[in-house]
Amino acid sequence: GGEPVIKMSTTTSTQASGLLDMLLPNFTKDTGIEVKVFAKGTGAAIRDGMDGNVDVIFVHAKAREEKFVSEGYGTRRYAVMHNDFVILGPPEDPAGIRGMKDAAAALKKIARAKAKFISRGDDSGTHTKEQALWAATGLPLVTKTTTVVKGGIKRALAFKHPQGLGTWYLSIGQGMGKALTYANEKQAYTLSDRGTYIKYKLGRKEGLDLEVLCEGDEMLYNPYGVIPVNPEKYSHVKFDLADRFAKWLVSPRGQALIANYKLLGQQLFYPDAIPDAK
Amino acid sequence: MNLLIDSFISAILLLKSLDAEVCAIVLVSLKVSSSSTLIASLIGIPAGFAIAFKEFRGKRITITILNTLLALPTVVIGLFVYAFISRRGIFGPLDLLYTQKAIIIGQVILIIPIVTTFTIAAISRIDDRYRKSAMTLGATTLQTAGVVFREARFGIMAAVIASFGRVIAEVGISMMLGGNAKGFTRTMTTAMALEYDKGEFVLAVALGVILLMISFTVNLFFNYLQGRARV
Amino acid sequence: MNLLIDSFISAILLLKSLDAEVCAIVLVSLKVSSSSTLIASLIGIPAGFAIAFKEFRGKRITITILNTLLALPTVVIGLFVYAFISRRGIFGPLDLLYTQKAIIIGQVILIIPIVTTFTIAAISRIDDRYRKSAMTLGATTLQTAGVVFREARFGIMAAVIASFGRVIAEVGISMMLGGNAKGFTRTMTTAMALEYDKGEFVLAVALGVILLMISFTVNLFFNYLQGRARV
Amino acid sequence: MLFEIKNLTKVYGNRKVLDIPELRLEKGKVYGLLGPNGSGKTTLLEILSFLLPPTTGEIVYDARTVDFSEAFLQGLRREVVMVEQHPILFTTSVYKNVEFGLKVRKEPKARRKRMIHEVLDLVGMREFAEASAHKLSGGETQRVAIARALACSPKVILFDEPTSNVDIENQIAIEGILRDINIQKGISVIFTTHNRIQATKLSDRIIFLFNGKPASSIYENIFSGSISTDGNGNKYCLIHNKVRLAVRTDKTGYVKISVDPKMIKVFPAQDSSAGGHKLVGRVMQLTDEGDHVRALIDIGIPISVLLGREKYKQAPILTGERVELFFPLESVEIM
Amino acid sequence: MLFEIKNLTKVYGNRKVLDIPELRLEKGKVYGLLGPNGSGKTTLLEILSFLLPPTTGEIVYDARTVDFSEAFLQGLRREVVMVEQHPILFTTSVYKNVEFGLKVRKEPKARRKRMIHEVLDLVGMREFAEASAHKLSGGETQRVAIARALACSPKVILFDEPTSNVDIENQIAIEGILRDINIQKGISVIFTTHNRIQATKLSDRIIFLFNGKPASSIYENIFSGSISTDGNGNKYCLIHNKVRLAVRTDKTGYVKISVDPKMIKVFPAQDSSAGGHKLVGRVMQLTDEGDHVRALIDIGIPISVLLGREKYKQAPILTGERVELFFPLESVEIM
Ligand SMILES: Nc1ncnc2c1ncn2[C@@H]1O[C@H](COP(=O)(O)OP(=O)(O)OP(=O)(O)O)[C@@H](O)[C@H]1O
Ligand SMILES: Nc1ncnc2c1ncn2[C@@H]1O[C@H](COP(=O)(O)OP(=O)(O)OP(=O)(O)O)[C@@H](O)[C@H]1O
Ligand SMILES: [Mg+2]
Ligand SMILES: [Mg+2]
Repeated sequence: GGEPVIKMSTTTSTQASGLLDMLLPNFTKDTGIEVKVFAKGTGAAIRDGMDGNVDVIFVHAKAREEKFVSEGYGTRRYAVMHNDFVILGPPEDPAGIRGMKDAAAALKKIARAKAKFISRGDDSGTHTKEQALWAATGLPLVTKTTTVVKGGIKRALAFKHPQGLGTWYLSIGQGMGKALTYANEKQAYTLSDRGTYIKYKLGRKEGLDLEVLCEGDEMLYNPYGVIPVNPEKYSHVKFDLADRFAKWLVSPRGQALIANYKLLGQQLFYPDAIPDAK
Repeated sequence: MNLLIDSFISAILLLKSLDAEVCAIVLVSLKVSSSSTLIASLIGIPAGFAIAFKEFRGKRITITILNTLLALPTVVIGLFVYAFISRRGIFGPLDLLYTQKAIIIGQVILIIPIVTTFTIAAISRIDDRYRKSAMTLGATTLQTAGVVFREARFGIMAAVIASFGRVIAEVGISMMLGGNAKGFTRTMTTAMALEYDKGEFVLAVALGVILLMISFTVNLFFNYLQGRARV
Repeated sequence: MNLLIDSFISAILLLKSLDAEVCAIVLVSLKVSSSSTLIASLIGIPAGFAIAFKEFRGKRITITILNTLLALPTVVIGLFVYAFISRRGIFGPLDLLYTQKAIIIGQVILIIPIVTTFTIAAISRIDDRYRKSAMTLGATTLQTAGVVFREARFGIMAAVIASFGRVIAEVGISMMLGGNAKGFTRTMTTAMALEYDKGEFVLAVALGVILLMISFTVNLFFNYLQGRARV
Repeated sequence: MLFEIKNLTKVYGNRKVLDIPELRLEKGKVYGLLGPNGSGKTTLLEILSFLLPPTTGEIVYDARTVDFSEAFLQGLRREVVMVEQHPILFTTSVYKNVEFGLKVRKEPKARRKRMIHEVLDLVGMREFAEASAHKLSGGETQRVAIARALACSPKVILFDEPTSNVDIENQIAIEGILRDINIQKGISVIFTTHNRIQATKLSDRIIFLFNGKPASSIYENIFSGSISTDGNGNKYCLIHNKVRLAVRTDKTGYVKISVDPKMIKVFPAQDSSAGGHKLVGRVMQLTDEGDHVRALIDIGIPISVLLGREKYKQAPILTGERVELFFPLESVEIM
Repeated sequence: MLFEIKNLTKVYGNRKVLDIPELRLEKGKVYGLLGPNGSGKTTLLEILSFLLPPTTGEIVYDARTVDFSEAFLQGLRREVVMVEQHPILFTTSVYKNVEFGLKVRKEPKARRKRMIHEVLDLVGMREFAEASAHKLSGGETQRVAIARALACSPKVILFDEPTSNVDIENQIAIEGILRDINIQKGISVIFTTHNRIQATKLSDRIIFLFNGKPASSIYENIFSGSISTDGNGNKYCLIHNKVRLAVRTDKTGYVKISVDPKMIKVFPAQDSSAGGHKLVGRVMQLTDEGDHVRALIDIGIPISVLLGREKYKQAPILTGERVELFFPLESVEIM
C-alpha cells in the first residue's frame, strides 16, 4: 500500500472508551499516516514494544514506562493525558465510605468491614495503583512470589494483597469491564477508571448498580504516556512516523481533541502536555 | 526458542515447588473439565444414538444444526448463560454466576455438539448387522445400543477425548462464567490468560506445559482403558 | 431472555444495514478460517491415513500424543507461534505477526490434531476388505487410500466440519497473533470479544448470531455436498 | 399356525422385491426356501424374524397379529431367532458371542456355561471358545453364528444358507442339528439354500420364491435362452448357444425357461440317433429321492430328470452311460 | 512355473495356520483347493495374491522371487487378482465397481464400457449395472465381485468359494466361466470350494489342505469319533454315536479319522446280514467321475465309496437300494 502505516500497542481502556476511534481518523486526516491498533493488557502492550512488534506504545503505568525508556526500548515518554480512578461500591455502602476523599482510608474501612472487594489482579495500571493504595493503608499485606526463568536467569514475581484473599478480597485477573460486571454481580467494592465506569453505567441498557463512593484523591491520578520504540534497538521500526504520532498527540491539536472528547456528556481524559487545551 | 526452554524450566520449578496455588488451579481445572465432559457425554452419547438410529423427518437438518453448533463461540455461550444466571436473570437467585457450576454449565453446552456429532459419525459407520444380530438374539433396545456402543467404542472414545481436550483448554467460558477468582474458579487456562495479559509469557507457557502434562497423563489412562477394552 | 431477543434483532439490523465494517469482519473470518481448515485438512487427513494404515513401533503413543494435543490451549499456541514470528524470533524478519497469515498458522496448529485423530478414528473402523479389494484389483497405494477415503468420507467430513467450527469460533489465537486490528485482522470473534470488553453485550451476541448464520450456511453447503456424494 | 401371511409386499425404491398374496407356515415343521439370487429369500426371512418391517401386508404369528412397533416386536424376537447369510460376530471372544442371547434372557451363569459348551460342541467349535470371534475363518464364523442362535433355545429358527461356507463334515453335522432340534425339541425351522438335495432331504415342505413371489412353477432346470424360429417355422429356444429345445410361445428374444423334470423322457441311447426331437446326453449323477430317482444328465447343459422309482428299477440307467432325452412341448415353460 | 513355494508358514499368535514345506503350481492350469474350515485356504489365497505377507518362507512367482515390499507387490498384483470369500463392493454403483480395475489400468473409456457390459453379462448382472452395489443380495454381490475381477483380465485369478451363495443356474454359469477363461484365455485359476464334485469337475489338480498343511491323506469321509475297545479286545471307533468301525491304533479317546473311499467293499444286501464286519446302508447317490463311479451311501452317516467303472458296469448298484459295506482295517486312517 502507498499509505504509510504504523503499529501501536495500547491498553484496552483507550480503545474501549472510544477515544482512539475519535483521535486516529483525525490524525490520519492531518498526516496521511494510518495507525493499526492492538489493544491488550498493559503488561502485554509493553512486551510488544520490548519485542519490537510495534512502532509505538500508548499505555498507563508510569513507573514501567520510565523503565521501558531507561532500558533503551523507547526513545522518550511523552506525557499525553490523565484520567482518574474512583472507588465504586453498592448503593447500600455496607462499609460506609460514601463521600470520603482519602482513598487509602476508604480501603482501610472496607478491609475492616470485610466488605467484598474485587481486585483486577492482572498487573494492569489499575491493579498497580490498587496495590499502591493498599500499601498506603498501613494494613499488613501478604506478598506472594512466583519464580520464573527468563533468559536462563531465575526471577521472582511479586504480588501484594491484604489479608483475606478468597474471603472478602477477590482477585479475578481480568480487565476493567469484567471487573465491573463482577463487582456489580457480587455487589462489591472495586477500583475503576472513570471512563470505563461511565461507559458501563450510562452507555448500556443493562446499566450498573454501582456508585462512585470515593473520588478526588491525588493518589487516584492516572497518567497516560506515549513512547515511540527505539530504532537503535529495532532498526525496522518506523520511528519517524511513530514520533510524528507522539508529537501530534501532545500538540495543541491533539490535546484539544482529547480535552473535548466526551462520552455520554462526560469528560474522560484531561490533557497533560497542554493542561488547559480546549 | 528461549521462551520455550524458559517456560519448560519454569514449569518444572512450579511443579517441584508444589506451589499450593498451582495445585489448587490444577485441581479446579480437572474437576471442572471432567465434570463437564462426563455430563456432556451422558447427554450427547445417547442423543447421538437416538439421532443415528431413528429415522425421522428432519434428521438431516438436525445434523446440520448440530454441525452449526460446533461453531458456537464461547462468548455467545458465556453471554447466553450469563443472561440466565446473572442477578437479573431467571436463575439469578440460585447464585450460580462465578462458580465452578457456572463454568460446567457453559462447557457442557459447548461440547454437547462435539460429543453428539462424533457419536453419530462413529455409529453410522458400524455394520448394521451388529444391530440386527443383537436384536434377533433377543436384546432390548438398550442392550442393542450397548452392542453397537461396544463396536463403536473407539470412535466414541475419540469424541469424549476431544471434548475433554476442548474444555480443559477452553478459556472464554471459564473466564466469563467462572470469573477467574483466585482460589475458587481460577483454572489453568484462565491463569494462563492472566499471565499473558500481564506480559508474563514465560509463566503463561509454563502453565500450558503443565496443562499438557496433565492432559497427557489423562490420555495415557484413556489409552490404558482402550487397551483393556480391546481384549 | 431480553438479551437474546435484542441481540437477534440487532443481528438482523446489522445484516440489513450491510454495514461495510461488519462485511469486512465477516470476510476476514471466512477467509482465515477456511484457509486454516483447508491447510490443516491437507496435512491432517494424509497424516491420519499414514498413521492408521502403517504398522509401526510407537503407533499407540503417537495417537496418545495427538489426543493430548487436542488439549493444546490457544494461549500456548499463540505464544509458541509468537516466539517464532515476533520481531525477536527466527522468522521475525518476515513480519508475520499481526497478520491474517499469523492467525492461519496458529489455527492450523490448533486443528491439525482434530483432523488427524478423527481421520484415524474414521478410517480404522472401515472394513479392511475395502483396502484389500482395491489392492487386489491393482490399485496403487494412493488409489487404495482414495477408495478408503470414499468409504470413510462422512467421518472425515465430520472432522473437517468440526475443525472449521473450531476455528471460526476461536478467539484466543486470532486475538494474540492477529491483534484484532480493525480492517485487517479483526474477525467476528475478536470483534465480539471487543464488544464484550466494552460492555456492549447485545452487539457481542448479535455478532455471534451472525457467525452462527454463516456457519449454518456453510454447513448447508457441506450437507449438499454429502447428499451428492451419497449417490 | 406359526405364520399366516396376507398380501405381504416389500418395496425398495420402485422395485417390489417381495410380493406374497398368501402363505401359511405350520408349527413344528421344517421349511426349505429355495429361489434364485435376488428372489427375496433373505428379505422374507428378515421380515419373519421381525427385523424388517414389510411395506404392506399382514403377518399373524402364533395367533397374534404383528403390529410393527418396537415394544411388541421385542417380545416376539425372543421366540424367533435368525442366522444371517453372512453372519457377523461381536468383536469379542467366541464364548461371549454365544453367551449374549443367554445373558439377555437372564440365564444364571452356571447354566450359561453349560449351554455354551453344549452348542459349541454341536458345531465343533468348542476348542475356539476363547478365540477372538472376528478373526475366525468364513466357515468357523458361520458355525459359531449357528451356535449363538441355538443357545437361545427359541421356538423358531430361521437359517439363511446355513451351510454355504461350511466344510463337508460340518455340513453333515449342521444338517443333523436342524433335524434334531426339530424332532427332539419341536423347534420350527425355516432355512434357505441353493442345494436342492439338502432342501429335499431336510424339509417337510419346500417353498420356491421367484421374483419375490411364491412360484407355482417348478423351480428346476431354469435357463436363460433366446427364442428363434427354424426353417420350418417351428419355434425353439437356444440355451447357452449349445442346446435347442422346441417351445410353443408368442414371446421372442431373451427369456427364462424352466423344464419340468417329471415330464422329460429318457431312453437308452441308440447309436443311430435320428429322432428329431431327441437330445443325447450322459448321465452324471443319480440321486435317491424316495419315490423318485433324480438323474442329472449333461446335454451340454446339466438337465435334471425325475424318474419314477418303479420305472427306474425295471429299466435302470447307469451313471456314465449315454442316454437320449425327449422334451415334450408341455415340459418347457416360459417364465 | 506359476508359483514355487518353499517353507511357507503363517503364524497368528502362537498358532501356525499355514505350514507348506513345498508347493509348485504350473501356469495355465486350474487348481482346486479343498480342506475343512480353518485349514488355511483363505490364508493361502491371500498370500498368493500378495495381500498378506507370510511369516516365513519363499515364494517365486513367474520366475521372480517375491520380496514383500509394497512397490514390488503392486506390479505383481496387476497380474494376480483375488475374489474374496465374502466379497465387499465399494459403496457406489455396480458399474463403477467393475470399472475400478479398468480405471486403475488406464483403459480408455469406450473400451471400459464394452468390457464392463461383457463381464456383467457373463455373470448375469447386466441389468443391475446402475444399482447400488451395497444393497445387492448375497449371491448378486458374489457375482458382481467375480465380474469385477474378470474385468481386470489378469494372468491368474484366485476364487475363494466362488459359488457358495450363488443360485443353481449361475453356479453352472460361473463354473463355465472358470473353464472358459482357462481354456480360451489361458488364465491360471486357483479356487477353493467345499463341493467335491465341483472340484473334480473343474480342476486339473486338487490340493488338499489340512491344518495348514498340504495333506497326503485323502480328504474324504472325515469324521470325528472316539476309540473304544469291545468285549473281545478289538478296537473300534464310534462315530456320531451311530456307527462303529473297526480300527487298529494306539490312540484313545477323541480322534479324527478318514476312510479311503477306494478301499471300501460294496455288496448287494443279503436279508440275513450276519457278516461281523459288514454294515448295512442305502445308496443315496451315484456320481460319474470318469474312471470311477462315486456312491454316497447312508449307513447312519453318509459314506463316500469309489467303485471302478468296469466293476460297476458288471454289477450295477441302484440308488435307493440297500447294500452291505465292508471296511478293511487298512481303509481307516487315524489323523
Ligand atoms: N436395501 C435395499 N435396497 C434396494 N434393493 C434391495 C435392498 N435389499 C435387497 N434389495 C434387493 O432385493 C432383492 C432381494 O434381495 P434378497 O437379499 O432378499 O435376495 P435373496 O433371495 O436372499 O438372494 P441371494 O440368494 O443372493 O441371497 C435383490 O435383488 C436385492 O438387490
Ligand atoms: N487374523 C487372524 N488372527 C488369528 N487367527 C486367524 C486370523 N486369520 C485367520 N485365522 C485363523 O487361521 C485359520 C485359517 O483361516 P482361513 O481363513 O485361512 O481358513 P479357511 O481354510 O479359509 O476356512 P473356511 O473354509 O472356513 O473359509 C482359522 O482357524 C482362523 O481362525
Ligand atoms: Mg440371501
Ligand atoms: Mg476361507
